[in-house]
Amino acid sequence: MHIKIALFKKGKTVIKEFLIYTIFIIILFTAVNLHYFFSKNSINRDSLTVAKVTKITEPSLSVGIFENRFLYLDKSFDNNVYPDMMSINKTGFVYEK
Amino acid sequence: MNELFLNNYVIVYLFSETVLFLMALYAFFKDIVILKYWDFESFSARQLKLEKQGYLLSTIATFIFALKFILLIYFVYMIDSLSIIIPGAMCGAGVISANSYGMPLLFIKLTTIFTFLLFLTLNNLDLKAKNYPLLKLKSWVLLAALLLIFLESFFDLSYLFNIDLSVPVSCCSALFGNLEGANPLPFGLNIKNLLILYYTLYIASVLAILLENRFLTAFTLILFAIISYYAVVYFFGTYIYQLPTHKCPFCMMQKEYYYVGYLVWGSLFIGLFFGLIWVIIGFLKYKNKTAKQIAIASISLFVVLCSSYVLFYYLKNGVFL
Amino acid sequence: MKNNSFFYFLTLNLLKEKRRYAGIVIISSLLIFLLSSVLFISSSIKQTLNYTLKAQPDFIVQNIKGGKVAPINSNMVNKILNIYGVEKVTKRVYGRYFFDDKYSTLIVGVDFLDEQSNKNLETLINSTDLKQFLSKEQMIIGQGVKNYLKTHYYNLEYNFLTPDGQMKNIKIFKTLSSKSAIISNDETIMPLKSAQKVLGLKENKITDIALNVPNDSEWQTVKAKLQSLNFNIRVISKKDMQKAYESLFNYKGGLFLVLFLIVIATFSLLLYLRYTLAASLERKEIAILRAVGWSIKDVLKLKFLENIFLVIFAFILGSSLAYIFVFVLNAPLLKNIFLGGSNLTNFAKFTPVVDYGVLSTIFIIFTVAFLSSVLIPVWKIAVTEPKEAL
Amino acid sequence: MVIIENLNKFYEIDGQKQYILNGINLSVQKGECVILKGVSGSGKTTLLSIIAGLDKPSSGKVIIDGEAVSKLPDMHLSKFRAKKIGIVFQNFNLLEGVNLLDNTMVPLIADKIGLKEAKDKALNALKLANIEHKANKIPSELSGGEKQRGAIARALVANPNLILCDEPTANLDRENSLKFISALKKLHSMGKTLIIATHDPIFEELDFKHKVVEISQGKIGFAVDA
Repeated sequence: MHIKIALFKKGKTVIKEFLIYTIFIIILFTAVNLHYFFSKNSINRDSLTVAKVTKITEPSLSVGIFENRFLYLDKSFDNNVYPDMMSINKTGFVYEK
Repeated sequence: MNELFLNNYVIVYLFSETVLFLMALYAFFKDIVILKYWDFESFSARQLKLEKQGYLLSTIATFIFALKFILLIYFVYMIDSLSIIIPGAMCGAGVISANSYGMPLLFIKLTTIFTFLLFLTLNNLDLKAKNYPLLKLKSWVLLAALLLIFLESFFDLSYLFNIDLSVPVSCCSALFGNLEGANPLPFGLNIKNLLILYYTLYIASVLAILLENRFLTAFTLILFAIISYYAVVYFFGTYIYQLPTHKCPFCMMQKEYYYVGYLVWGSLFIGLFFGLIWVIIGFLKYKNKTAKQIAIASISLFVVLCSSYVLFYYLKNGVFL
Repeated sequence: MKNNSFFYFLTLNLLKEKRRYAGIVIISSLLIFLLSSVLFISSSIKQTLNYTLKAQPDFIVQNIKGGKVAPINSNMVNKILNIYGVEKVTKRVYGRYFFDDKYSTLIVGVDFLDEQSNKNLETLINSTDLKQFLSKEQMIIGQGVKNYLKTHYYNLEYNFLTPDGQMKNIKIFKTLSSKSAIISNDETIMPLKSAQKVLGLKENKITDIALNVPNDSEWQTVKAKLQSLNFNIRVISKKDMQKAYESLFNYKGGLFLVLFLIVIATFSLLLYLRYTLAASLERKEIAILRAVGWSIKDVLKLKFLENIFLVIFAFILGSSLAYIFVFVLNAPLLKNIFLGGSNLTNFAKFTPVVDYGVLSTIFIIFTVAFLSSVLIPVWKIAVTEPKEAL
Repeated sequence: MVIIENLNKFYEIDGQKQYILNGINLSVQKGECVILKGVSGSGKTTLLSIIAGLDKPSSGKVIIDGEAVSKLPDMHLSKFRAKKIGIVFQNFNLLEGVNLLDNTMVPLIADKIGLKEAKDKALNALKLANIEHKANKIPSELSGGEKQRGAIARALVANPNLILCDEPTANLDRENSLKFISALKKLHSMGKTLIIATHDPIFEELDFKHKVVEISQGKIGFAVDA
């Protein structure tokens, strides 16, 4: 039923099916790590260059309602229960109308 | 209730702590039943049930211990990451001192982990013997550990609920920096004497363990841990940061210093814990070579790690800070 | 490995019950996939914003009228320059231009005569093209803007309608890479003068003023001095922004996490029930193991390791797939939760960020839920009386 | 080898003690072959399971090789069972979906043994039970007699001195029963102590038994030295 194959060392055996799953996971994991290793920061650098030119770093949100992009500065106290929380009608908490 | 409770780390931390609290509560009642009704000589159905429940308790204890250990690291990481939200804080030192619950909480966490480790060691010895000789003792230790969990949960909530995001906290330079005229070191030591004491205590602890003198080991190890705290904060830390004015036990856990703080404090506490466990089980007439070896290896790693920062700084720059 | 017969038996056991575990692994990885995707996106955006904060001026000075930002006189620049310790004072002109009542672009005016901007511009477009760019009135647009203009057949230029009713024709010079779209998707970069015209600002009016203070310890003093320049001045510091970004995305991540906790609680309950049910099926098998000499501890170890295997397998599978979904496929569907979907289509590419904090968060939440819900059923099955084998 | 002293097993139902075993005293020497006879429900299976440490007595003592097994904590009892006692069950009790070789290995695994060594030992045990040619078959592909031999191999794998059989021939035809008996003979010649609980008359013809113990209503009716 289960075929055992020798792995690496003599006398050490692993069930083939298990080996397949393990190798699959290892390949997936390695691929992700390689992608991460080669692509990290390349995207960031582009953003940084643009930000250096414009001197504006806010995220480019596709927000429906027009709002001043410095939303977070409106220190509004319109939520009496939780005055410390950002008010939900202004933060882009829900972007659509 | 504030913005803190929408932070990912805080949510996950509280969730995990709640689950562990519930498990501890369950284990607590089971443990009391065992303490009350345990009778090894009996053949009754209840006794058989209790013997089985002993395994449940040790499973829960192992589970809680493993998670508490991970959660301690997570907690420190969380505290560090909260420093962005909390005004005035530059690192975990500021956040932990945001209110008076912080430091005791950290201390309780360490004690809890130690107590669980002690329970697991006793449990292991107990199961190896043929007549459960340590059952009462280990059950009491477990009871203490579970009570510590309840205490910790209380402090957890008190701590997090009492952080006021509108009040700035002090940063580490204000907490640990040289105060005008006041000497922060204990027993009126200066840095030179502190270092002499540090190395002397290290050698004394290792010798005491090797000579199997348990009273001396306990005494020197505890003293060594206290002195080490000051030595790291006020001397070795400055070499890790390469800045004579930067005195902080928390910043070294940040990415800029390659998270070395976890290794520094981790090796110290692991050494201390295993040393003390060796002492305690020694009084119960058990020998545990592994605990002894871990204790020596761990505090040696700690000392070598700290000293090497100083050494490498000297080799690189030719001067001391 | 001295213990590898145990490991062998463990894998044998896992594969034997493959069907039973497959469902658990699939649901687990799906949950992990969802949670990791969301947290990966939020941490990636946060990281990008924090990274670009390097380019953010230390302070921004704005003129407030009726609680809203109003244009500020450009002669304020000279006043600010008089403050000691202040450096790189720059005029900023920006504002929203609405193509229609729904779609808008952020117009940013850049002073190309300024040496600093010029140098950065060189890296943005090739230096050989720079002269050509400056020779005419031209603009650089973001991916989202390009996409919108293209659907309206504006491939080479666009006629802006200024507030005083005039047409302003500007040629499109270049499109910004979608790699920078997190911040540049709806941006249009043009010369300062053109921007002033499009936004309807007079020549001596600008939107706000940015400045740097190299010495951190001067920040408080400089801030106070800026405040005292005029009563209706608002000063925003870099730190305020950092905090705002932090909480903006924490908020969403946190909210999602709370919802997720409810899901995971349900999952735990199902898992508990399933394992309790499985325990009755497995009784015979465990009783055999116990009868041939396995102790309770051995069975506990076997069952726990089985579950730890499942958790690790599901975790790696779920989080790797989430990584591919977010950073290779750019998170279709899910992206809009964070970036919004009602303005220009966002072409943002997420910077791959694997944050240990995020990973351990996912791992802890999942492991705690999973293992704690199977703990008691597993114990119950491990203490099966061996006499049941008879 | 096995000494049973005043062994009782009862359940309390409504305050009344229902005895399953009542005051059993028995001693078995090393190398002996003992047949526990009795009708179903006479308590012989319970006695066997108490000797094997699968069940706990309500009072009394079972001493095997100088060790009082009935009061041992689980960890020790299990280890003891793995090393010193081999059990052959009535319904064979092989793990489903696991091939015979792996099934035979099971008692060794808990003892932290290398895989190669475990497989070698299992193969040896299968040879001893004349079933090594079916080592890669799973139980559902085997006949009753083959399963029985697999069960013997598993009982032998850790080389125990005491082999307990619970109604070993109940699920076998006459031909296979005879084969089983010849296997028992082989074990007996190897010097193993055998205790067999059965009500199969085929064991009457056994030529190497030392003792026949009849159990009825939880008591030893009579014991005959053969």
